[in-house]
Amino acid sequence: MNSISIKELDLKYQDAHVLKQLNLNIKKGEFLVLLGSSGCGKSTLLNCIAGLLDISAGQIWINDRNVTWEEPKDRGIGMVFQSYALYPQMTVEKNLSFGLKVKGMAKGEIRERVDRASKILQIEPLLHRKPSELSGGQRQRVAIGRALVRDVEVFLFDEPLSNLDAKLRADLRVEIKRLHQKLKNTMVYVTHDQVEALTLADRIAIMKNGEIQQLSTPADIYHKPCNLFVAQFIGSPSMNLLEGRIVGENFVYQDYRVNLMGYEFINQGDHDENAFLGIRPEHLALEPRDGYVKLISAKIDILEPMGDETIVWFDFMGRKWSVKVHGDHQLKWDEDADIYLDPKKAHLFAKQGEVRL
Amino acid sequence: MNSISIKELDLKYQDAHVLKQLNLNIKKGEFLVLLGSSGCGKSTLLNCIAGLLDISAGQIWINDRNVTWEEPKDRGIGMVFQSYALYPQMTVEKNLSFGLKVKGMAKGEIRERVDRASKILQIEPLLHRKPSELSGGQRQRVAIGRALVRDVEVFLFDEPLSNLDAKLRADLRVEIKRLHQKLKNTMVYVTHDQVEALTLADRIAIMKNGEIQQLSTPADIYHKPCNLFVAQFIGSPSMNLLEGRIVGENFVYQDYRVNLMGYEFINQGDHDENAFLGIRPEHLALEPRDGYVKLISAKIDILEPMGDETIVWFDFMGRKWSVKVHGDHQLKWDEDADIYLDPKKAHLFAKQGEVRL
Amino acid sequence: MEETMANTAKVSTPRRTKRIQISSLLASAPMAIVAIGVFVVCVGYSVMLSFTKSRLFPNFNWVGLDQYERLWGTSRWVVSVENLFLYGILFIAFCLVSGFFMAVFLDQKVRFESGFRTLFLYPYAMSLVVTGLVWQWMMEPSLGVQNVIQRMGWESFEFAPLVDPQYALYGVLIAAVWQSSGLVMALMLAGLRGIDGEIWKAARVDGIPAWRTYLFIVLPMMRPVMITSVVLLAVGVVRVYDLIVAQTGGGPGMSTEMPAKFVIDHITARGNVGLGMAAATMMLLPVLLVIGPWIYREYVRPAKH
Amino acid sequence: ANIEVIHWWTSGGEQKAVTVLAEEFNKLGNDKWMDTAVALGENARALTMQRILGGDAPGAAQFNTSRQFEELIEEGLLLDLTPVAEKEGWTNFIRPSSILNPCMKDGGIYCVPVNIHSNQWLWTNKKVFADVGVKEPHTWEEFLTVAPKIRDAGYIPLAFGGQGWQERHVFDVVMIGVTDEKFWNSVWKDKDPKAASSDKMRKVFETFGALRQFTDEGAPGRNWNDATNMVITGKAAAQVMGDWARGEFAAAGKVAEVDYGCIPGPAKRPSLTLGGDAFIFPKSSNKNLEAAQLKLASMMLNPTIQAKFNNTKGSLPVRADVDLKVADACMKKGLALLDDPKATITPANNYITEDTNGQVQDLVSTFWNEPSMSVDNALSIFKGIIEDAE
Amino acid sequence: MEQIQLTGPHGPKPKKTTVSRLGVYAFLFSAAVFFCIPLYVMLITSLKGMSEIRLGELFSLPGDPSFAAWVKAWGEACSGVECNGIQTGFWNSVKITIPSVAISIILGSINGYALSFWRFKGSNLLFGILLFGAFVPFQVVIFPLIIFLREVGLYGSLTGIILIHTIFGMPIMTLLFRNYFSSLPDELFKAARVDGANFWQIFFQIMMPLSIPVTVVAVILQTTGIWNDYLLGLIFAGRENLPMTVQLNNIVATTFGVREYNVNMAATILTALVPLAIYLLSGKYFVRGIAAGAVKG
Ligand SMILES: Nc1ncnc2c1ncn2[C@@H]1O[C@H](COP(=O)(O)OP(=O)(O)OP(=O)(O)O)[C@@H](O)[C@H]1O
Ligand SMILES: Nc1ncnc2c1ncn2[C@@H]1O[C@H](COP(=O)(O)OP(=O)(O)OP(=O)(O)O)[C@@H](O)[C@H]1O
Ligand SMILES: [Mg+2]
Ligand SMILES: [Mg+2]
Repeated sequence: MNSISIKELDLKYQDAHVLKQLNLNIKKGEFLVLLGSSGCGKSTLLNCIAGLLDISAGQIWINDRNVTWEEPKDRGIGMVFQSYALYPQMTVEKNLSFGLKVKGMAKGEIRERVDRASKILQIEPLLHRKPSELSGGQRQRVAIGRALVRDVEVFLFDEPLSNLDAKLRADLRVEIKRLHQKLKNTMVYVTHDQVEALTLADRIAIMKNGEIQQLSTPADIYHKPCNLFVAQFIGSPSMNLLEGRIVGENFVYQDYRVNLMGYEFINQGDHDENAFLGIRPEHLALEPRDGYVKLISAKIDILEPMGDETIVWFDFMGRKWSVKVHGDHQLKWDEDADIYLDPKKAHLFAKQGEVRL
Repeated sequence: MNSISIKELDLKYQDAHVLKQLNLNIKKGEFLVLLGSSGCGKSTLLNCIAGLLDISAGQIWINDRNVTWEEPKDRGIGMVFQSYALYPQMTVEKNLSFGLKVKGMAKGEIRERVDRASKILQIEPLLHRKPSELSGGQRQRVAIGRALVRDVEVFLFDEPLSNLDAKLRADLRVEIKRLHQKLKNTMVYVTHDQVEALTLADRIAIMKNGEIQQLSTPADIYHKPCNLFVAQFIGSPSMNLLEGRIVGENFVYQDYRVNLMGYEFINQGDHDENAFLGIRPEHLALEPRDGYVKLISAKIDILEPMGDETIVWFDFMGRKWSVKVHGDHQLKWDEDADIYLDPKKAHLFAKQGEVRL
Repeated sequence: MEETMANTAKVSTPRRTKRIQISSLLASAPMAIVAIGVFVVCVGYSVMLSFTKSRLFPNFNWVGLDQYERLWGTSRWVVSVENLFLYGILFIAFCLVSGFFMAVFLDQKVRFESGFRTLFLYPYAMSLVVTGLVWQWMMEPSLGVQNVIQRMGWESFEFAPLVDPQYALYGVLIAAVWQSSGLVMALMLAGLRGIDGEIWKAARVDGIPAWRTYLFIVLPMMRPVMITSVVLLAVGVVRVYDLIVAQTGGGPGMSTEMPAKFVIDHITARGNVGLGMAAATMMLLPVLLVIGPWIYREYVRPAKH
Repeated sequence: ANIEVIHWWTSGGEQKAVTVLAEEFNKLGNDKWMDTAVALGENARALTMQRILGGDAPGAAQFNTSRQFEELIEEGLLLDLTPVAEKEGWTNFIRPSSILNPCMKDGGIYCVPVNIHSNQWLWTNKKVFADVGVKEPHTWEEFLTVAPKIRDAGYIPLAFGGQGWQERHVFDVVMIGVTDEKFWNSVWKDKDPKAASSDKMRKVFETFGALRQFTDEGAPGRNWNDATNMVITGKAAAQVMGDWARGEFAAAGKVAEVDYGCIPGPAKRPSLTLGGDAFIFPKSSNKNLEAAQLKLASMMLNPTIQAKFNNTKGSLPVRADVDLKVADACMKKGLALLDDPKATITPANNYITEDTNGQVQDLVSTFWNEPSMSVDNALSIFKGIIEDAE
Repeated sequence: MEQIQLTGPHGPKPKKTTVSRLGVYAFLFSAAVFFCIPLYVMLITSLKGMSEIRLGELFSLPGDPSFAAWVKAWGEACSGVECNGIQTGFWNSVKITIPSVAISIILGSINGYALSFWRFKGSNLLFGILLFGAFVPFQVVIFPLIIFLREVGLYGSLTGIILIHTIFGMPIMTLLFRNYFSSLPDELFKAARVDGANFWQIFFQIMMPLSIPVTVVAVILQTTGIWNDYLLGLIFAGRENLPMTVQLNNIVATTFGVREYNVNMAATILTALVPLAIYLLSGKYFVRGIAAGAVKG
């Protein structure tokens, strides 16, 4: 059963066609993350679902009801914004109860809901403060609370964590995840932070220029990106790329050839075409391992120690290559190192059309 | 030889004592990162070094010259700001050259310097644009360029990347590192992002409430935090903590005891006191390994897949515990799992004073 | 593409492309009525009168462009228009400059800032009628400043612009600037306070002297404030009447006559509404030509980002 | 019904005078005078017009005896006072007839003149003339010969107020002084362009222009009373002003023909243009109001009220059978001239519209303030104005 | 903690009174003098007797200060038959100003709100026309307005004059509020809509409480304008409601009468007191409000 269903959605501004014939079905209780770079139309899509933007064509169904023409309040959604959008002049309690009061709900019921939400979010001691007296994280929680009290089926989040600092972001991420496991609502979550997307999502929709590139589980997206854009977009540092040609079982570039034994092609059979070979930094190694093949040896350009692991950067055929190694590795800048790769973990993309092979 | 030397620096605002008798020596060519949470006085310290704030007591030496009373422009420093602070109505070229022109430098010399800086930063094609026509990353580079053309010994950065999105931040981080390796200037870099601190710094100064808690290399800070605050502050997710008692060779909590064989105490000898045991998520394992001891078995609370690795969260004695495992690990929510730890990688802090034991 | 189009046909397209709440239309009704009823219909009516031979009262005896012919043959009108341009340009320029300087100096963390601010601002509370009268006195040669300073021993001191047709307009200008520059100061001060503090720090590190920072960096950043100030001042310029009547009555001779005064004199005391309206229409023209495009560019065309 | 009266009598003496009218009217019982005073004639008149246009006409409103309200009569907006006028015989006792003329249109009478002011006076400070040792001038030629001497003696020969209406006022006085009634009428009444560009007219402009050199630098923008004050205090020798200036001398405690002199219209044959104030009564559908309006109109011409009012205001009554207690030497001079039909001249604004009047004022003012403007130029503009006048 | 002995420059930089600092104060004080002189002249003149004024010593202190002129201006000066000073018009002015200011601000803020958050087709054009209206000298439309008010039966009434002030205040008020509301985050509005608040609920419960700073500016601009208005009040208010400025003008302006300058000045200052009081009371909110409303494009 679909909780949200978007059919042939089109959205144009005067001069820009932002969403193009977009179809998307979101299952009940699913946590769907919309991921994409800035300006790709994520917020626009979310606003369309919420009914805050007038769409140009298409339909939006929520809980099997066509809500295309409904007011936001009648769609059974709650929304959390990037800037929190708390009502600055109201206390936290008022912020939470405003929507309910507007609806004309009984006092007792309002009280109950506010209490429940504030217990879930642990903001009870803050109920009588104003937003300006809260820290970023607390504000964010109140913003979530405002959606919570409305007791809706669908939660929409528009980059709810991007105004927070790294540490807080990590903490609240876990809290949102926990909230989802507790409430089991449908959640649609917009972000441009891939860590958030990967950790939170049941499924991720990767967007580019108003079109969905891949809609799949985080593992799929990470391990089987459907095209070069997705492959490059996900993963930090980005996937390393090599341009060459597939000849039978081998990937050939310049004088080198890499045996592709073990790679699962989508289309079986013989391949002979120009292609990109992609490999994630963590699937490269600086020492020989089982099933790994040696790629090349190169000079270490930069070392980025990150505590438990270190990223080693090389200059390789005009591109920056990165390799993730364990933090205990003793390496020195300007030294030469051998790079090994695991062909089973590699990715191949056709040069033409840039789709996965 | 010290490039910057801060002696007994005190800074008070009307109501707040922000920096307290602070001493800090920064070596020539060193990349020093000031790390701390919001409001701890990082920017204040940086502004004192730059001469943008009037200090209350103490001295500041730059390149063995007492510059306590000098104007910012005479201190031989360049500064890069969080909001970039580019002059909005001037082209990039003017932005870079304005300070030099004001100084009365010869045209040819200005041209040369601007050319050099823009080559280093690869902003040559942008020279005739205005800041509003640049992307965030490009603006940041121009801001660095403005410091670069001044040909100074010391670079000061105040959270130069925190206005950028995650991907760009990672890219520019590498560029700044490369710049440092190329220029070999002294750099003082303020951030509250520990990844930046760990990857960039030669040494990190961790600040809290206007005092430096630990000043050491990233590896030291990460592997040998000098107190509980530093231990908790660095690492993501935070270090897991257990409260208990050291009795001889063992750490005892409730009915459990962990053998501490292999832990390097700072003070040798017998220990018998209340203490915290800390262990980083990546030093825990969910399967038995060499040298690891079993801690407990617990139910999996949350799974955070991050592509190459997954963070597993447990509820353990009222605290959230996290374990970092490889991304290929197949785990399920709500299952029980055994947790093993490596005592050599553990950290012990006295309950009294919270310093490392 | 063709196929997808066929598929989409099943998915209905919203009929109503906009969901406007009735109340929002209702709330905009007064604005619509005023904008159209007053500023379109009434102005149109007045423009129509300019093609009639209306005397004391509006009537509709059409005379074509006669009134305009007479208007541009009237030296008082021509002088008024010239005066308005000179006055308007100088007034706006002086107000901006002095307002900016006052704001800059007040921005130097001075003591008694709020005291100074109130002092600079209070003339704005005085009606122009009064402003004109007081300044008339002060510029009167045998009573005012000139007399006082001459008696203090500086015999050759001269400051009596109002009695000289060549300088009278500048006398009016002084009073007008006195009255309005405080408002500009307040606007500019607000603008200064809104500028990112890091810009200042960057300029200090670059070693740019404060005055250059203000002039070359901060001032260009205050474009929005400037625009607001110019709009407010320009509204006052076009309408300038009270001050003239109170301070000079348009004299000496025609030297401080203004178009608004021309219009009012003709539709009241002189009982020639047709001519007055022709003059009024001519006044609207530059407004339409100069301000119109600006309004269009700034407010009508752009959609909210 | 109560009757609202719009007028511009807001200064000291004027207020007292209007209060006489109000109190006397209220004494008649039933109806009350509702006062709406608005400073400055042009403002008050404009208000009346706008109120009529807005359908909220006052019961009565002050105008000058001139063509200012001609259009109101033509539009049929004013109450026809003919029945009362005929009954009371206004045409018989109101003198001179020029003061009633503007009220009449096609045989009907539409306004009530209440007072007369004469314009052509040269007020002098006797002490100054004695001091300089010259005689007071009785023609403009004489003035121009004595003025340099006065100036050389350190006095300002002519106290002048440089406001448009004052400049125009002096111009008219000069015009009558150097020409005659016939010429006056051919310009203003017959609007004869030839007269308007004749040598006589040239003489007028030349004489008027010659006066510039005898004023002081502070003249522009000066109020008339400040100029009068210059004569009173002996800074200046003389001022051209209407008979209302008398009040200033009186207020300063000066005695007519002792401390100060008054010379009627410096001219070979002195004559006066007579202006005055008149009330109009807008038509209304309210019969009670109409009755009150007629009552007020009639009352304003009542001889005792005329006496009381004009005594207070310092102006001349519109009828002869009135006892003027306050008449001093100067006022008596005026009254004497008033009784001589040949010495009274109809003012220009009885013949020309306010629009034309304004154009003339603009021209005079420009001419006065721009010495570089040639007489030829001024004459040709003047001719154009007179040609276009209606 | 042992204190290290520091040699050489240490601690805060010694403050020197620099030339530029002196220059700043010199500028400010001379500007202040320039701004004060007219007020000074008005004040001392109002305290002098007429005979002293005739001496022409504009700047000299009154030899025998007296408040007689003030008393007269307030309660005794005549304007025509009635001699009650300017106090007669005071309450009329209050009656006109308060509702006019309130209504024009309410309408302006509603307009600004609708223009910022509830655009409809043509709303920008309407606003453009309205803004153009700010530049239309009101004399231009005086005749049609008189006729219009006559037709709806409001000419010469309190309602009529309030309506007129509202009309002429609307352009600038709308501009002010529109700019302010445009600077508020769009998300706030969206959040309220998701919460189910309707047009008016969002306006009154969310937007209004947030617009205090601009409202202060609006109150100041409008009060100054309306309180000092003479012409509109005279024409549209009707006999019963003539504002204080009409009396003030009757006292100050005269063609043939004698001028009592001391009373003029006293009356003038008295009339200006209300807007001045509002300036002083609003103080720093004014600048703050301008920053919030007028400055943003
Ligand atoms: N009101 C508008 N008028 C015209 N274009 C708009 C408008 N709002 C957004 N756009 C354009 O639509 C595109 C999508 O915008 P949207 O806000 O959905 O991006 P986003 O994916 O949310 O980006 P971000 O991560 O920066 O929030 C952008 O190119 C933007 O410029
Ligand atoms: N002008 C000031 N007046 C009073 N207190 C101030 C002022 N500027 C900063 N502070 C206070 O000084 C402390 C340190 O501020 P600082 O800006 O140095 O923090 P920070 O470490 O840079 O924080 P962040 O990461 O948020 O930039 C804060 O508690 C702040 O409130
Ligand atoms: Mg977005
Ligand atoms: Mg900071």
